[in-house]
Amino acid sequence: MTAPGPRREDFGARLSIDRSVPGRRAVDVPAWHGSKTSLPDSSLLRDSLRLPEMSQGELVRYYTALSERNYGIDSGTYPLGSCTMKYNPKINDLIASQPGFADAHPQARAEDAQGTLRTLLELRRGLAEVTGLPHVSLAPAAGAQGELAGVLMITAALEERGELATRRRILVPDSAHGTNPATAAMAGYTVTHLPTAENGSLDRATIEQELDETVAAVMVTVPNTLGLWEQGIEEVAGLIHDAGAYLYADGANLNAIMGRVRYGDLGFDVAHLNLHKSFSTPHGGGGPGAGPVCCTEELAPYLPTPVVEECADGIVRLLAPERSIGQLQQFHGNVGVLLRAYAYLRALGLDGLRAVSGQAVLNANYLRTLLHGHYDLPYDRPVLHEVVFSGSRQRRQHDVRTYDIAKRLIDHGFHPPTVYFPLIVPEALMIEPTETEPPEAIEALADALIAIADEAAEDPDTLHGAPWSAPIGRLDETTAARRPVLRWQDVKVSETVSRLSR
Amino acid sequence: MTAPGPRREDFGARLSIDRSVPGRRAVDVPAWHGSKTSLPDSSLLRDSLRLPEMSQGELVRYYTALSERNYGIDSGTYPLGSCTMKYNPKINDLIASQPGFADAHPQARAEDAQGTLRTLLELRRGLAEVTGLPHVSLAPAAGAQGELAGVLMITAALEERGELATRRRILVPDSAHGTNPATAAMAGYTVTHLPTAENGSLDRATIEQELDETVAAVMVTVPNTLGLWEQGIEEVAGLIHDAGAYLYADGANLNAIMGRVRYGDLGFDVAHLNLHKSFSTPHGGGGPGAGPVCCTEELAPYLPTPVVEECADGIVRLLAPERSIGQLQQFHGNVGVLLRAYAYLRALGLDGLRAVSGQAVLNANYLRTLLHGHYDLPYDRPVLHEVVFSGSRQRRQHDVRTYDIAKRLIDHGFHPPTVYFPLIVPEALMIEPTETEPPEAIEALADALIAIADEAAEDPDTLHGAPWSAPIGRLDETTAARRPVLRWQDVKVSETVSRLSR
Amino acid sequence: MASPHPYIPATEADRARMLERIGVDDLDALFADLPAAFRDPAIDLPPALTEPELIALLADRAAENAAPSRPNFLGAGAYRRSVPSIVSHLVSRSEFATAYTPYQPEISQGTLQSGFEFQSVVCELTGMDVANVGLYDVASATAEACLMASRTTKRQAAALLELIHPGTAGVVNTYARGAGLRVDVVASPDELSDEHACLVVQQPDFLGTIVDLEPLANAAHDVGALLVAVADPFALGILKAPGDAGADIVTGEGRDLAGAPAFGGPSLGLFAAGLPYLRQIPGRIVGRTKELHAPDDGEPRTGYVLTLQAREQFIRRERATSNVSTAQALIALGFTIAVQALGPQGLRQSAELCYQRAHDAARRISALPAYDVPERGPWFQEFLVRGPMSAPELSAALSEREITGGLDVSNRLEPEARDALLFCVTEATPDAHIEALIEALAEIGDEV
Amino acid sequence: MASPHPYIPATEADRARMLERIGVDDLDALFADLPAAFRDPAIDLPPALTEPELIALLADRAAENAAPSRPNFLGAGAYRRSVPSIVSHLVSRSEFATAYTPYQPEISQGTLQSGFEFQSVVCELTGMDVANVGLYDVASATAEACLMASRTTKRQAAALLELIHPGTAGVVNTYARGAGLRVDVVASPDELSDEHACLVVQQPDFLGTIVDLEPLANAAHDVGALLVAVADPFALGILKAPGDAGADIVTGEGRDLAGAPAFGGPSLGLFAAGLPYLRQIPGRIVGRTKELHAPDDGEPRTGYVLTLQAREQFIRRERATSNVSTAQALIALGFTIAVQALGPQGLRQSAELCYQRAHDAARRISALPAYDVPERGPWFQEFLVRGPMSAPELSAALSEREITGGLDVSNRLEPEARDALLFCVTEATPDAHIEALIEALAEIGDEV
Ligand SMILES: Cc1ncc(COP(=O)(O)O)c(C=O)c1O
Ligand SMILES: Cc1ncc(COP(=O)(O)O)c(C=O)c1O
Repeated sequence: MTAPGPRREDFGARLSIDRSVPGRRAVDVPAWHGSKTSLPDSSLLRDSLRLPEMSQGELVRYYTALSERNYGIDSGTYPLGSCTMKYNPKINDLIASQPGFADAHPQARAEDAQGTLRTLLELRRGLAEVTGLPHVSLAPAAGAQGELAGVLMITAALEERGELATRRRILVPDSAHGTNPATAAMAGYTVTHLPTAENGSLDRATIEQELDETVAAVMVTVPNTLGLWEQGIEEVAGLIHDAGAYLYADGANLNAIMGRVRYGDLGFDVAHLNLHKSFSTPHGGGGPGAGPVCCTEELAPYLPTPVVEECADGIVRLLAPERSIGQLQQFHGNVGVLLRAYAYLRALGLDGLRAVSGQAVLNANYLRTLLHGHYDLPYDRPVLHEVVFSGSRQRRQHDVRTYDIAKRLIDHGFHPPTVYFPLIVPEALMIEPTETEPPEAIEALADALIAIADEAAEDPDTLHGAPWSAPIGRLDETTAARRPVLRWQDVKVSETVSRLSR
Repeated sequence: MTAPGPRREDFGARLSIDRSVPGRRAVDVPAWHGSKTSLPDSSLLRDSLRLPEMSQGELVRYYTALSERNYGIDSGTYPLGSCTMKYNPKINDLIASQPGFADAHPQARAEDAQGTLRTLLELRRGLAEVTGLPHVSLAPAAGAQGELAGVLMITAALEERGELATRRRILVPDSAHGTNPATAAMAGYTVTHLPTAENGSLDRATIEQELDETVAAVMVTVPNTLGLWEQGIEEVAGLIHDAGAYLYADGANLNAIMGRVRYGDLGFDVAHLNLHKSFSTPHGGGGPGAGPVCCTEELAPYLPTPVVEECADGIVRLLAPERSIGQLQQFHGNVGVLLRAYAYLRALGLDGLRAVSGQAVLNANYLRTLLHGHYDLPYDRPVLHEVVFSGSRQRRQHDVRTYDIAKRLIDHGFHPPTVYFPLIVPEALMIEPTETEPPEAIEALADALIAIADEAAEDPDTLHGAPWSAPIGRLDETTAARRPVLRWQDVKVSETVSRLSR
Repeated sequence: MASPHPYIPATEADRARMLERIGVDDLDALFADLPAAFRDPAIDLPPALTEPELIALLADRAAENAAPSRPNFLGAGAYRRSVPSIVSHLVSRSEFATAYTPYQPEISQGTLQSGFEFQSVVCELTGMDVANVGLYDVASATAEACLMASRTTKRQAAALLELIHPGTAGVVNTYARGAGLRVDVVASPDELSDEHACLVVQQPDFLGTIVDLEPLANAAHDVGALLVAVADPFALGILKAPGDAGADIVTGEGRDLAGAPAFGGPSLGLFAAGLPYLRQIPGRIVGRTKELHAPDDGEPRTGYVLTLQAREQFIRRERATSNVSTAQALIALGFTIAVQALGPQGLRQSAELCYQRAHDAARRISALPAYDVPERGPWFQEFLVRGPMSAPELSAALSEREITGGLDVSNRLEPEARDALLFCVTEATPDAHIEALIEALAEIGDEV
Repeated sequence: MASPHPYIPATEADRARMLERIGVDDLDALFADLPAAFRDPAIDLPPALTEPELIALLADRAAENAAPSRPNFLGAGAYRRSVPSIVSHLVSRSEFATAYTPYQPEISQGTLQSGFEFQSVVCELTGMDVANVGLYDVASATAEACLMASRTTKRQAAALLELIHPGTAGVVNTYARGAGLRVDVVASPDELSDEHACLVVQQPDFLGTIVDLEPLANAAHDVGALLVAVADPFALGILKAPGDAGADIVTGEGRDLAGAPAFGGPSLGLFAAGLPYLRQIPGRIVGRTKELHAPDDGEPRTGYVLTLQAREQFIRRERATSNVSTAQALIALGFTIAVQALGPQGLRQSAELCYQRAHDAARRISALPAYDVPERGPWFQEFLVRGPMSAPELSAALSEREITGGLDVSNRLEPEARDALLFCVTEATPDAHIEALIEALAEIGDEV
């Protein structure tokens, strides 16, 4: 039995500004009873400001309703490959929001911030242990900024060696995350793409061929974005060093190998980590994150400022390495995220970190096994933290795209995996369950994907139209890009335009 | 276009215990490294304990999902009559959860709890001002306990007067909340019901007739549960006092008259307030609340313990009134709720309180006007904080009950009003918008109720089957009561039974 | 009315429009029924504060309490617990916090299903058949238990075994007075007679001692009375479930497992009983049921409702089992989550840790030259300490050293309590606080 | 692997079952690809802590920072603000906090619609046409602005007007180095040439002075350069929108309006620009659109998506406008809610209150015998103080009195800064702190 409810509200059409009523307000500002200073010349002042006017209760309802139109890790399985969507322990948030930490001023004297600084120092030491790279700057605000730091450190080293003018190329595998080539370009390098071999690792021959005195660095993601170990990377490291170049580790996938193998031991010169991924700080709908950069003794002088150090007087201070590439943030990085990562590290210890990587890998392989045969598996071998399937068969046989499969998964109550990445896998479905999903959830996800594969054959239109049960139906992304409406003002303008053009 | 999603999960069938996997856990307990004391004799110890075993992430998801199956004030309009569901300012929660307040131990010396005690003292003073009753105990945990306190104070006073043996009756209007007669009974009195006159106030003649030397007290709700002023209550007070009885105010509806008229001035001897209603502390899904009891000089010696007082040495202390009826709580009441109420009082001041009562009344009358003619209005006059319609017409003409109307309102996105109360209104729809609903919300609620009235005529089955869009369909309350399943254990038992009986 | 307050949406313009629609000239017209003689009295309230002012004021106030970091060894009914961090996060979700009693089950499954979880957890802990969704606090729950025992046994007296918390005894007395119940405080079950509806015993007792409930249950049952056990739900992590020892009704205080002591409240009264008493239980009860109609896509699904409401005041009015209406639902939710987060192992380990730490601290204190820890039998987390001076003097000496010592119980009759303070150490008492205490006691001892 | 950690659900039994299904003997088999020589190295980490231990450790750590209640007059890029209380409540809702970049718009409308709100708010405040959903912080946003100016003007130098925050200048330098951009610090717009892609100016400037942007915009435009204004969004509550003064790009720091200073981060870089630069903007942008298919019950509804993604690294790779991916979405949400809670009146009043309180404090300090408050023009919330001793000495003297004075700027070249501390007073600086400061300064003055 179903009967029609009243028409569903077009919630997205009513923004705060559409709910605004002149004169309403959500908070009061204290009055000033002291003697008054006249304001600066009116030419320096604004006349008007358009912002919504709502009562406190209305505003709370609006954002509560918006939150209910969002899916987070606490809503269910969120197996975005490469993003490591794992459970975010609430204790981390509570710790970071303690007034002693939260109210610390970034310009405070070191003596007045020893609690924060000592915690950062211990995080730094922990990350050095875990990566096998002894020097660390916690400054980068996210992975991409960590990459930029690492590449600029290589620049600085090359400059010192007098080879900067000649070494203008960075080699990047074709499976790399987009930030890698983008970073190389931002740092002024030309990007050479390295093909992936059939086993899912780098093609050794091409590397050997490309490695010459024009190469500044090779950026490798370990494990790579196929969820696979980069075979022979320790030997490749030797080749790279022999050629006078540096080896950079994109450590966004550290979670697969934490406690089991270390970038430093393998011959990497520099690496960044994604604490919001491997170390479980909340992703926040797109940040804040933190992307510490870790390096060898050789590159340490170039680390971004600041580096946290214990000084001879026992005080922990923020210092600038002697030939630092400079600052990346106005202050000292996303400290609140770093505190959370520290809490995570301390909650786990070494055994815990190994349990994390072990279970993450076990979960990915379990999923790989359960889905085996239902979707194409371009690199059909045991994986590490994630597994990349391809929807090619569904595309070819039933005109169902990976896009459709992803949308249909929403109807099954799951957040879809990463799609169309890595670029080398056609119709890619990149699935990373993480260690915090129970086996039951992995089984349910596999069941849903298998049911969808069946549906692709039997009833492809259901997939083409999906999702059916989300707060909103499939959205028109093309028009969004073609006729951009990017703010309230535009809404009014475009509504006026469309009214006039009727 | 709609297509079937996968079958909706039977979420309610999977309790924590059904999700339990032996060995999982959500928190770790520190190990004890000190010297061990042997445990008491095993005859004093338990062998086993059945509780769910879940990882932290699973438990968080389970309760997050449960929260999403709940509707609160932050979800939308929640016009439960008599319950005063108004916006709960978040600042109140933040204040009460400050460690200085939250960590205070109830057995602390007064000197070590002056922050809490001074705040309670000021709340006490504020409530005395607002009610015009100079003495207050903040101890009662909710309205009903405040009532019990008030009635027991009357008992104590009568005892002192030597009239307890004879004055065994309490008069309670037939429109009263169920707690009033239940309280009178708990306090050992016989309840005599007073009829409501046609104008919605007490029938003066009956009162005069009933008032004799067997009457201990009259409990009156002001304004009453019809949302109406109790006409001539100040004169009735005189009659009651002349007859040697006491006049009790159920102040659960104080929000209608705050800052405008006071129980003490009208001749009431004792009143309780519902801070979780009038003073906007969150209702918490059914508490905690706070129900302070306020009284005249005469009844002050009997107030429940403790009463907060400033002593000659400037220290604020919790004291026992000399002939107190005793304690109501192991400690000092729901202090956290009292702190919230204080924050609310201070955020408003007198002007704010008057704005609250003014807007609450305006909103109720606005709704009354908008719905006029669409539903029967047994007491058709301006109302105070709430308005009580009747679904009698719908019942008679279309076989649609108020129950159906309420359920259908859920499909329109509203929490239904209170139904079937007060008992004197057949098919009652008791609606209290409160001052925190914007006019737009009241209009939308009226529109929905009007649409439902139309639907009752045109398509009653849609109402009979409602709600259609809630997380779950209409529930079988009869079977729940007839074959009670009240805990996990029962689920197993009843499932076994039903399996065996197949 | 001035321009709107942030808590009130309607503006002057809104109000004008609404008044016009209603057809009255001004707001006063809507208050016309209020007696003119008493309208708009002078009311003396401090002026309204903006949010920043309010925060500042109440931060100052909070700072006037003893600092939360100050070592504190008070127990006696309120215990510092290691509450799992997820509790505050989940309980503050506004769907839970800003709802009311689940009168409309279809949009209140969150409150209802958690209520069912709560009842189940309380039954498991106490070893009883049925539980309600909670009452105000342990004391009022115990008072309700006495009333219920009186209703079911039709007897007009309740016996309290001596070592019950004075606050609990106080509330029993208050409620009993209304119900016309006599309350006898008894030193031993031998004093029970067939006038007694119940024997109330606290586990552990007020001085911290673990009680063997079984003989007490037998003694009560021998005279046809019920055994009401007032049990610490945390201690039940290791102690025998009172139901298994023969209790008929079990009450308890759930506040500390759900959050901070908060100067005693919000509290949470646990109430569980044997199946025979089901229809006599006070307060709300959640039951499991199904949808009336199967949805399109299958069988009727499972849901939860308030049930057995014929016991309650809003239906039964003066014949209700209790007048209770609003109770402590949100605290019950916190309690449920905390207990489930700890789980069966965690609750046991945590209670054991509490036991070990308290005993260790007691041992260290008794090893100090001038101190004595008199024992009264096996105990859980509270112990008596006698020092080299009177109890109030010792308390004051500790206070001078910024330590809040145990509760002064020196005026009690129990011989062991004479001159003693009742100290409490739990799993959550910081090590540093214990060190500070031992040092301070030693110092004080030296100085005498 | 031992028994599971609370963060990891799978038990030993689960693992055995899974391994069997996968068809391997043990977990090691799945790690077989890892080079044996480097497997399982010694790693020195402190042992795992349980939750209560972790809480205790980090509470102790937090207490090693200066007490939050200590008077503090630091500003210089991080300001104590009266953040509306609803912000922390809403931002901590886990649907927001535990989501990621909204790749799947149908179940991410919360993040997306709030992103659209954020862009709108930033445009209104800055007076610009378009904004992204935020970058890391003001400094990196300003660096990106320089790169963008360079891309659009095809020029290889950026000019920074002297009084820019040193942290911002530092980051511009770091980014410029990679991009091969020259950075010139200029004392006046007269030093601009047609080599400059942009002139970067901070509003208010590093020493707190309000800048007249219009002549600077004209000067920049005269040489074909863009004006990049680095504006404090809170000060924009009263100051002219940089867009209205001719700025082409506006950046700013949003952290303080969203929450606590948190030792500088998480921060929030605001980034807005004129419409001509739309396709050059770095970072994510949210756009409004409709459902592709109309639902049964009417017209296609409105939704939000990430748009103009052809600018971004994950599509355009080495030709992207920036490498930024994860940014600061949750802080942007807090910022949006805070600004909308204040509303147009509240933001203005709050900025005015800040202005008045700062000026009042400055006046009182300058009235002290031994003190001087040199002014450099109209200013907002920061002012220079010269005392009866050197700046470091004054700072130390205040520190001794448990007061954190202004930032030592005595080594700067501006004559007014010589020997001075840069004090900050905002709407949220407690009155009592200001009193304490005045008293301490007076005392210090007397003692000299
Ligand atoms: C493999 C890889 N590298 C780099 C990044 C960039 O990290 P961030 O988003 O923190 O900048 C990501 C994630 O976005 C990633 O998955
Ligand atoms: C009029 C009236 N009186 C008394 C009460 C009882 O208050 P409480 O639920 O706080 O016990 C209520 C509400 O439940 C009420 O509406």
